[in-house]
Formats: sequence, C-alpha cells, structure tokens
Amino acid sequence: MTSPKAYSPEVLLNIYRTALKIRSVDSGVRGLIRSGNLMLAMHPPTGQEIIAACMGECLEQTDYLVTIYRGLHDQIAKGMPVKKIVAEYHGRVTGACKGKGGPMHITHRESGVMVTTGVVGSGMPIATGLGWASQLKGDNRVTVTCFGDGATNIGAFHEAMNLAAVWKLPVVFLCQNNQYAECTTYEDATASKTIAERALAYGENMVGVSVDGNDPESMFNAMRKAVDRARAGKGPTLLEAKTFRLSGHYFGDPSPYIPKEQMAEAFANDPIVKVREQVINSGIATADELDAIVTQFEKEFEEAVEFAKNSPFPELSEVTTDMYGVA
Amino acid sequence: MTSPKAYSPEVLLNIYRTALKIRSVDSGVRGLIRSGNLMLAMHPPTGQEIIAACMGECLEQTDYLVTIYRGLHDQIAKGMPVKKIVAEYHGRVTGACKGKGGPMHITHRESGVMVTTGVVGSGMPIATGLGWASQLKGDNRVTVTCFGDGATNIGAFHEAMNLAAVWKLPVVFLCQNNQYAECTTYEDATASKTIAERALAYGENMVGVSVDGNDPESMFNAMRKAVDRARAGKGPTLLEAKTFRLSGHYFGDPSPYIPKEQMAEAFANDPIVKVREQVINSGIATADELDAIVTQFEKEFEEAVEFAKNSPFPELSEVTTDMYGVA
Amino acid sequence: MSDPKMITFTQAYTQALDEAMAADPTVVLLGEDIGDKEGGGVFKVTAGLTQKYGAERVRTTPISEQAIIGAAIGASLAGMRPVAEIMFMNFITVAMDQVVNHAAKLRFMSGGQTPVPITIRTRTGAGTGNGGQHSDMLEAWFAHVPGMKVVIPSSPADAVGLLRACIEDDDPCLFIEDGVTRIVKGEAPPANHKIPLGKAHVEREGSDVTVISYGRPMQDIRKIAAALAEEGISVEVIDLRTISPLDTDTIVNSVKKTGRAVVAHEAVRSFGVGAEVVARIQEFAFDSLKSPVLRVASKDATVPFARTLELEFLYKGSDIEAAIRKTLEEK
Amino acid sequence: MSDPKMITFTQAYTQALDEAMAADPTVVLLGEDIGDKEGGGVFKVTAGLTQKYGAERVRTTPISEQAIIGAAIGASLAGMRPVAEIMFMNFITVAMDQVVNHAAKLRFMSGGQTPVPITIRTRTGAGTGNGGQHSDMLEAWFAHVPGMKVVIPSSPADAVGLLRACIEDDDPCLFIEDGVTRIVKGEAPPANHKIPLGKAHVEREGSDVTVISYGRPMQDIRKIAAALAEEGISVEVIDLRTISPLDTDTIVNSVKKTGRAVVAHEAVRSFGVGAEVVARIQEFAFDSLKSPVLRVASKDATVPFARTLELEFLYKGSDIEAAIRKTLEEK
Ligand SMILES: Cc1ncc(C[n+]2csc(CCOP(=O)(O)OP(=O)(O)O)c2C)c(N)n1
Ligand SMILES: Cc1ncc(C[n+]2csc(CCOP(=O)(O)OP(=O)(O)O)c2C)c(N)n1
Ligand SMILES: [Mg+2]
Ligand SMILES: [Mg+2]
Repeated sequence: MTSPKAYSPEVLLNIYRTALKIRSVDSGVRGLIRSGNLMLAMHPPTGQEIIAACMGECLEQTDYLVTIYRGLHDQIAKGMPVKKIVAEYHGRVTGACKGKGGPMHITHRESGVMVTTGVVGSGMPIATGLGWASQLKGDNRVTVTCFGDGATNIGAFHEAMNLAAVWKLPVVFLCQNNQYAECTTYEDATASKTIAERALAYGENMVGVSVDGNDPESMFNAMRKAVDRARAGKGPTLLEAKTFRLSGHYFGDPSPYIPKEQMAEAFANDPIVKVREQVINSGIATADELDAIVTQFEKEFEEAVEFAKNSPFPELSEVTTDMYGVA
Repeated sequence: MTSPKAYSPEVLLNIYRTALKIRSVDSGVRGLIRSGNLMLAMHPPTGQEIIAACMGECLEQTDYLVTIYRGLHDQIAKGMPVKKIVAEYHGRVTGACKGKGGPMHITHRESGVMVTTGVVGSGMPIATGLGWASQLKGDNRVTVTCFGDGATNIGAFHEAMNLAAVWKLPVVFLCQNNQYAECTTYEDATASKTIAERALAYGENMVGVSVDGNDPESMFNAMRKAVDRARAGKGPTLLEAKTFRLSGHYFGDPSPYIPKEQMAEAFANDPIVKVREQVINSGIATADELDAIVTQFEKEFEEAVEFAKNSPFPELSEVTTDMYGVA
Repeated sequence: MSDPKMITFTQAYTQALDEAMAADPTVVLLGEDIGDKEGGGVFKVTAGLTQKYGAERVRTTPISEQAIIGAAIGASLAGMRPVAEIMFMNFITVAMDQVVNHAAKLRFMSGGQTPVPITIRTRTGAGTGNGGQHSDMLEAWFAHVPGMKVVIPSSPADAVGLLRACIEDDDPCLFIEDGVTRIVKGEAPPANHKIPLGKAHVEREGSDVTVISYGRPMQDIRKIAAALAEEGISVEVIDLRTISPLDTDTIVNSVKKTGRAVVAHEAVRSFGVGAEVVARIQEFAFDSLKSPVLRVASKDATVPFARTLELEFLYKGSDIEAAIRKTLEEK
Repeated sequence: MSDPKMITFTQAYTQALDEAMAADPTVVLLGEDIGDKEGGGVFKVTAGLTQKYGAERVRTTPISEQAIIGAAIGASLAGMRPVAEIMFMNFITVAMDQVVNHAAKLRFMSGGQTPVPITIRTRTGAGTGNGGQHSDMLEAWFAHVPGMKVVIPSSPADAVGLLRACIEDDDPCLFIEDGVTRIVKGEAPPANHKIPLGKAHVEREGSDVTVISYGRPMQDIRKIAAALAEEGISVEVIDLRTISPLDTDTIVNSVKKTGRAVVAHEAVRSFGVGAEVVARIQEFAFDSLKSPVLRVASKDATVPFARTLELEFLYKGSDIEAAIRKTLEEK
C-alpha cells in the first residue's frame, strides 16, 4: 500500500498535479483536432479532472480500472504513460493497443487499465468479474469502474450493482455525474434525485455516497473510504461525484442544448482554476511552481506527439492478428 | 369503471371465487400431466391465486396485462375463458393462440392479456409501452405487469422502472415474491431486503409497497390503490406481493432445494384453505356454497378439456402463417 | 426542366419520418436525444419534428435500449406505429431479447392476434474511425430471425420510400442507415414516395454478369458498372433493398440470364448475407452458372481504429471490380 | 474386452467440467441455479461440483445474464478461466453486448493485451414443446462475429473433448448443448480427452456424396449413411464440430472428391450456417460439383408450440435422405 491514507496539503498537490496533467493532455489533443492535425472522435473529460485525480491518488498500481469512452482523465490518473495514449490516438503501433483500439478502447495492463468501453454501462459487469477474481485469489486488489449519470439508467448498471452487493465484491462504482448524457439532462432521463440513492436498492452490502467531485478534499475522502471499504472486504460502494462537463459531448459538439448561463457558471467554476487557489492558499506550492508544472506537462505532451508522429503505423496484417483469424 | 372501489365481503367472495377457479384449473392441468394425458412444461401458480384474484378484481376488461410463464392465475383473473387456455395447452387450433404459442406465450386480446413471456423480466419494458400508448391516447387504461422476485435482478426491470417513473406511466409493477427464483432463494440472489424498497431508486413518481399477497384485504387494498394511482395519471407503483410457491418451479420439479419445514409451513398456510375460513366467517357464503362453486369449476374444467380434445390440431401450414413467411 | 432537388441521406430519413407523422397520428418516435430540446438527435435526423408534432410524439428516452424497444413493442400492441432509434447498431446488442424473442415472434406466437408494427432505425458502418464498438454491420443476424424484415437503402430517394414502407408495414422492420455516407446527396423523391418491401431492384440491366449488393457498396458498384460498360462489359446490377425476406426470384432470374454473379457487402464475409445469396443462386441457377459466384466483403475481423487498418479491413470498390473480372475469366 | 462404458451427453458435460476443474484451479463456474444447494443446475450438469470444488468456484448467480457474461469476462482478464452457463440459448439475447462487443473484441482491441478465455455453455433445440422462446439455434449469429469460437458436439465423447478444449482455449468459446438428446448415450471417452478446435471430423469416408452437419442431425445422418451404404450409396460424413472458425479445407477436399454435397442443420434455413458452407463449397470446389449443394434445415419460422407444428417446423431425417438422393439424381 503506497497510496496516502489521509488528506493533506501534499495529497492536495498530488491531486492537482494529476489534474493539470490531464488538462494539458486534454487541451493538447483538442488543439490537434482543432488545427486539423488529428482526426478523432474524442469525448473530453474537461472539468472532471479532480475526480479522476482523487481516484488515482487512492489506488495502487495493481488495482484495476474499467472506464469509458470519456476516459482520458481516468487513464492518466491510473498511471498510464501519456505517450501510450497519444500514440494510440494517432493510430500508431506504439500506442497502448497498437492503434487497433483507439480512444474509446484503451487498455494498458501494466497500469491496471483493463477495459475502456464505448458502450454505455457495459464496463460495470466486467468490473464485477475483476472484483470476483480478486476475491477468489485473495490478491487484495480493488476494482474501480467509472461511468456517467446516464449510464445508471441502463440494465447493466443494475445487474452489476446487485451482483456486487450479493457477492460483496471489492468494487467501487464511481459515477461521474456531469448532469448530461450526451444532449439529455439528468432530470429528463433519471428518475432518482441523486445517483447515490440508487444504492438503496441493493441492501446493506452496498453503500451510496454523493459528493462534490470537483472539491479535492470531499472527493478524496469519499474515494479513500470506498477503496478502503472494498479492500477490507466489506463490500462495494456507489460513489456519486458531482461535476460538470466543460465541453460538448464530443469535441466539436456545439452543445446548443446547454443553457448559456449554466455553461457560463460552470466555466466560472472550472476546478482547474478553483483548486489552483486552494493549492496556493495551502502553502504547499507557489503560483510559479504550478506554472512550471504546467509547462513541464505541456512539454511532455509535445514529446508524446513527436513520439507518436515518428512511430510507424501498424502492419496491415494486424487486421487479422490478435484474434483466431479466419483465413 | 365497474370494478369495486372498496373492500367488502362481496369483494372477498369475488376474490375467493376467482382463486378457486384458478386452483381448479391449475389442479386439473397438473392432474392431466400426472396421468400422462398431457405433455406440458408447466409452471404452476399454486399458492399465488389470491394475488391474481385481487388484481383481477381491481381491473377493467379493457386494462392490459403482461405476464409470465407462471401466468395461469393472472390470465384467469384477467378474465380469459378457461377453454381458450386449456385448448392452447393441448396445442389445438381453438386455443387462444391456435396452439402456436403454448403455455408460456398466451395472448388473448379480448381479455386484455397482451403478452405472456417466457423470458424473465422482458414483459416489463413492453408494459411501459402499453402504458405509454394509453397516456398518448388518453384512453384511461391501466397496464399491470406481473413478474417474480428473481426478475427484479435483471436489467430490463431497472430500465422499465426508470422509464415508467420518468414518463409517469399508468403501469403497476406487480412483483409476486414467492421467495424462490427456480431453485435459488431470495437471499442468495437479491441484495435488497424487500422488493418494494427497490422503488427508492426511481424517485417520487414511483411508489413502493410491500404486502402479504395471500391476505385478500391487504392485497386488494394495495392493488386498488396502485391501479387508482395509475389511472389518475399519478404514476407507477412497484407492488410487492409476498407469497410462496406451493409447487416446484415447474410441475415435476421435486424441489430438493426447499427445506422440508419451509414447505410444510407453507402448505399449512395454503391461502385456498385460509381464505375459505375468512369467507365463511364473513357470512357471505357457506361451506356448502363454496363446495358447490368448486364443483362447478371442476365441471367447467372438464368441459374445457373435452372441448380441447374435440378440437382439431392446427393445419400444418400454420407453421409459416402469422408472419411474413419466407417461401 | 430545372435540376431535380438534391437531398442527403439524412434529409431523406427526416422527410420519411415527417411525412409518416403527418399522414398517421399513430406514428410516434422514441430514442436517445431525439427531441428538439436535445438538438434533434445526435445525427439530426429527427431535428424539427418535436416542433412540428409535439413532444408527446417525439420522445427522448433514457439510455435504456431494452426499454426503448420494449416500449415500442408495447405501444404497437396498443395500436401505435412507433419508430425507435438505436443510435448505433452495436447498441442493439443490449436489446436483442426484445427484438428477437418479442418483436419478431409475438405475432406468430399469439396466433396472429398481435402484430408488432414497429420500425427500428439504426446507424452503422466502418470508415469513421470509431473502432470496434460503433461500426458493425449486423444485418445477417436479423435476417436469420423469421418475422423480422431487414431493409437497407442505397440512395436518398430509396431511403424515403423504404422507410415509409417500413413504418406502414405490420411487421417489425429493422431499417439500417449508413453512417459514412450520411451527407451524400441524391435526387429527392416526390412527396409520399413508397417502395414495396421484399422486392429487389434491378438498377441496371446487363448480360455478362450480375452484381448483387445493398447499402453503401451500391455507390461503388454504380461507378464500376458504368466504367466497365465503356470496356464493353455488361453488368446487371441488383440492389436488394430488402435483405429479408430476400427476393430470390429477381436474383435467380438475373443469374440464369448472365451465368455469373458477384455479391458484395460491407459486413464481414463469413456467415454474412452474401452466403445466403450465393446459396440460393447455386441451388436455383446451378445449370446456368459459368463460374463460381464470388463474394466481396470486409475481412473477418473486429473493426480496427487506425485509419490504415480500417481501410484494410473494409471491402473495397477495387475488390468488386476484380471479382467481376475474375468471374468473366473462367470459360 | 468388456463393453465400453456408456454415458449421456449430460454426463459428458459434467465430466469435462469436473476434469477441467481438477486440472486447473483457475477454472470457475457461474450461472443460475448451478450450485449443489440449488440442486446442481436445472439440467443437473453441474451437480456435485460444489461438493468437490467448493462454493467459491461454483457460483450460483442472480438472474442477470449481462452480469454473468460480464463477470466471466472480467474474471478472465484477471487470469481465471470462467465457464458461464446461460440456461437457454434464447436468453443469451440479453447478454449479446457482453458477448459480441466485449468478449469477442477485447483481445483484438487491446492489441493482444487481454485475451478473454471464457467458455459460455448454453442449451437449446426444438422438440421439447417449449415454444418460441426456448428453442432457437442461433449459432450463425456468433459465427458471424470474428473473435468468437462456436462449438457443437454430436456425441458424448466429442462433448467431453470439445468442452475441455473450449475451456483451455484463449478465445471466448460458445459451446452449445442440445436439449432434446441430453440423455442419449454414447461411448465414454478416456480421461482427459481433448479434441482440437477448428477441425472438422470426417466420421465416415465415402465417394458418392458428402454430407456436412453438426449437433443433433448427426445422429440422423449416421443412420442414414449406414442404410444407404446397404444400397450401395457411399456417403462421406463430415461433422463440423467447430462451426467457427470453419474448417474449409476438410469440407472442400471432400466435395472435390465426391462432387456432391448436402448440408444439414437444425437452425432455420435462411442466413444460417448452411449458407456459408454452401458458399465456400461452390467457390472452392466449383469445377467438381455435379449437382447443386442442397441444404436441409428447419423452416423459416418461429418455433411453434403444438407438437404437430413443432415437428412440421423441424428438419427431418427423411429430408436429409431425400436431399442426398436428389443430389445423386442429376447427371
Ligand atoms: C448502450 C449505449 N447506448 C447509447 C450509447 C450512445 N452514447 C454514448 S455516450 C452517451 C451518453 C452517456 O452519458 P453519461 O453516462 O452521463 O456519460 P457522459 O458521456 O456524460 O460522461 C450515449 C447515449 C452508447 N454508447 N451505448
Ligand atoms: C432471461 C432469462 N434468464 C433465465 C431464465 C430461466 N428462468 C425461468 S423462470 C426463472 C426463475 C424466475 O424466478 P422469479 O422471477 O422469482 O419468478 P417465479 O418463477 O418464482 O414466479 C428462471 C431463472 C429465463 N426464462 N429468462
Ligand atoms: Mg453524463
Ligand atoms: Mg420467484
């Protein structure tokens, strides 16, 4: 166990550093698309960085992550090398999946990034299986499965939650409630007031918690508790992290369905700006130090892009490898 | 509206009469199978008659029912002619579905029996659609969808409940909790303490209620309330009716997985016996009158069997009718 | 005469829905993000319809594909004609039970009491860099389910006519839209254009070889047939339009005439629609066949992400041309 | 020598699971009602295994097919070899997303990092009066999904060997059991019997006509071939064993020799496995074919309930014999 137990200024700085890293890659990729240097269907995690950073801070490298198409932040927070992601986005053989998966299907075993799915809700049943394996082996690993608010309306969510509760699996269900499912508001699709209260349908083994996901302290503490609970064999948690998607559903989506004021307010509360103040106020780092970190991440991103661009495309024969192949 | 508003001895007698009818058909069919006169995969509703009878008592003919393989009681309570069911069981052209559906797939439009499904959970989404149509047309109909305790663990349940709540549909979700899903106990498969509390995951539009389904008064009152609520456009109800399956999962299942004492206790509480006392005590009917009713139903069943046996089998060409057909 | 009006596939779908809703008040739409409040659908097919027909008839749903198809079925049993949108075809996998065990079977199992007049619109196709979970062509599955009708248009005008026919049909219809060519244009059809289901369309008559296809490859085939005509090779081109029920007669009669055939589709080769077409041709036109019927299809693989691989995966127009030439080589 | 031991199909499945669990501690089972507490599964295949290997390795699940397959996938990513039971094949429709979009694709999409060594056992077949929602043969769907292996045994001994091979295989395997013949007996195989996947089995050599099939119809075909041999008709019989990947070579080489072929399966005819077999034969053995390859299959319909209709729906042994004779008539 190397992840920190209690919240502290050091933890805050770690979280913020990870959030900055995520933002730099996110902005960088969006920049590449905008400038026509990369063709990509991308679902930006903009505004959801603190959640992922807190998650990463509470996990071990050996823990498992199952995430979704909007997963860049989760993957980085779980420790994936940026260049593996960027090269994958470029469809190069040096990418995490040799260019075969793409942004919606990132896997990186070494970092514990086991599945990224493009199908809403489908990661959750798979996460129960990873948790089941840990329970069988007694290997003390925790599985986190990330998904959105909209995903809690699909059947797979329900089946996975029930199974995890009945089998008391070491799984954290991390719902990143960004208030929209594509273009549909939370209220128009989701009958419950909060996501956390959906835990009530799964008895005592399942705990439901709702926090401000953009606040590092609340988010870290809730995540810490959920992870500890899972690791101690006490059962799963449904952790609702409230946030906002500071972007369209996909990059390029003009989001006409989001009221202008709501968007403006959300931008005014951009966690990257807000938490910067917290970090500086805590005295753990100065503005200059933070700027230096940003510069460093920007440089790393540029290097990752160079790495990707200089990497070869996969051999065409890769189309029929990594499967049994039907000749 | 012709169904009675308030519980009364007359209502009790109606309920009991329907329950007796169900039991007589149920016993009759089991007798035919036992004696080798009918080959059938049958899922007896034995012990669950009062629930269905109360449901029937609260519905209009024009209301819709969606039920499951264990649906004989529901179909009779909804008003299906017994001979249509018995002829279908015999695979005759005079059966409800011309012998093409069979016991797990009974439809009878005139009685509002819209779907009987053999797939666990699948009736619920269809019921939301029937409810949606009623809402669109303003035709004041209510849809009841029946299912078991085990069915509340499948994804379709969750999706249908959420949709019904968000759209405030006139649907009653009637869970007949007989404590077993095939051979698996409630506790081994279902994380929540009660089924009714699962309603908590669907906000204010959805109400959850749990009652003793074998007690006519509680069951009638709960059903009445749920149906009235739906008809008034106030939204769906998840109504859990607690009961016990006085039979194996299918006829012929020796149920080694049910503890002997549990089975013995359940038989001691057979609602057909218990409610008989209630009826007699209420003064609405004498023992002799009830016996006469039973005799009458037994006769009707025999007539239905005769009708079925004297009916022709469907033409072989029926294999490719009632579908577009691919010649 | 002025140039005919040109419309995109997307406009064609919208036109069909619009006309159907105008003509029949029982036509209702449901699906994720389809309402005007949500911007009229991710692909904008339903944009403007809420304004025209009201939010009651254009219902945005939660992300609940089982409930979407189930609700469509239920509403159809009560006399509506719902058109359900499944955003990408790969997501219909979560609703297969409703489609296969219920929509396709309820009419049969009820002995004819309850037809299920629903239309399921969905979208798919490789070539947009979406990778393995957003690109599959799964029409062969549904064609293997008796009771389902499966329809794929190859031009905007056909899209209008076939979608209208699906909506009016009493059987459950799966209507598959191509994601790659959605802004390709074609001539607009007249108002209330309807094309009968179950009939293949001989688009071009020819005498040397029959090419049978549907959907996106038709756009390649039209060009190839025209180019080969210049060389004196006469290609008969058949657009299936309806995959199931399959119009055996039109196919077989053509091959009896030409003696040679190529079947092309985007779906992966093995166990695809092409196999069924070949099987029927060889059974019913055996004596006329001068060379083996060839299939052109995408490779038996998961759709890869990298552009280079995605192109390598996909069937190619040049494969179709090569197959045509190959059938002509023998004898 | 004493008579060989005879076992039923059901006993064969149990034997394979038992041997696999004994040989490899990562083999775990999950499914509805499968534990001894629940009586060892509705079909008793897993009876006794809890007692032998513990309730940790034999897990009864809620009725949650998506979670069952998802949990199997997840556990397999973490190094287990789960065997999931889907009680009836029609219920796999609710889990198609997990099977198709995930199990079949994760190895490919991860660039080889995460194979999914799961086995899905399921049971189906018409003939038991269960009607439309418990009887479908859907193997063609899965064969059309690159990445999936699809296996159907035709004897208890093959059942043991093929199921063992599925469990040891690194790809997701769908293993389909026939519900009608589950108590039919055959010779027991020796301990630890394994049969390689992807290879068809020439069960009987012959020179006049090749009959290709798998699963239940093989039991008809064996008798028919023996009876025809008495008449001097020499039938070569191929049992596919693995439907996908399909062993083209064995099929094609046989038909090159015999010049005639019949393909038989229980699934409905159109867009079924038979079509693919025909398509490959006519492509690769065209010049050898003396008559059209004929297909025998069940009718394109929902499986009806009434016994009379169910029999009318089903393929028949006599259809197979008639098809064989018909292929021999021509030329
Ligand atoms: C089963 C399924 N249905 C529909 C989609 C299309 N889709 C992709 S993302 C999305 C919205 C998901 O919303 P949410 O769960 O809140 O996650 P977010 O995108 O907001 O992070 C939808 C409907 C899908 N990928 N899978
Ligand atoms: C999707 C699906 N999975 C499994 C089955 C097999 N099966 C039939 S009935 C049943 C148990 C259902 O239990 P419950 O919902 O409690 O209803 P009950 O039979 O007790 O009335 C199961 C697992 C099925 N029919 N459908
Ligand atoms: Mg969201
Ligand atoms: Mg039950």
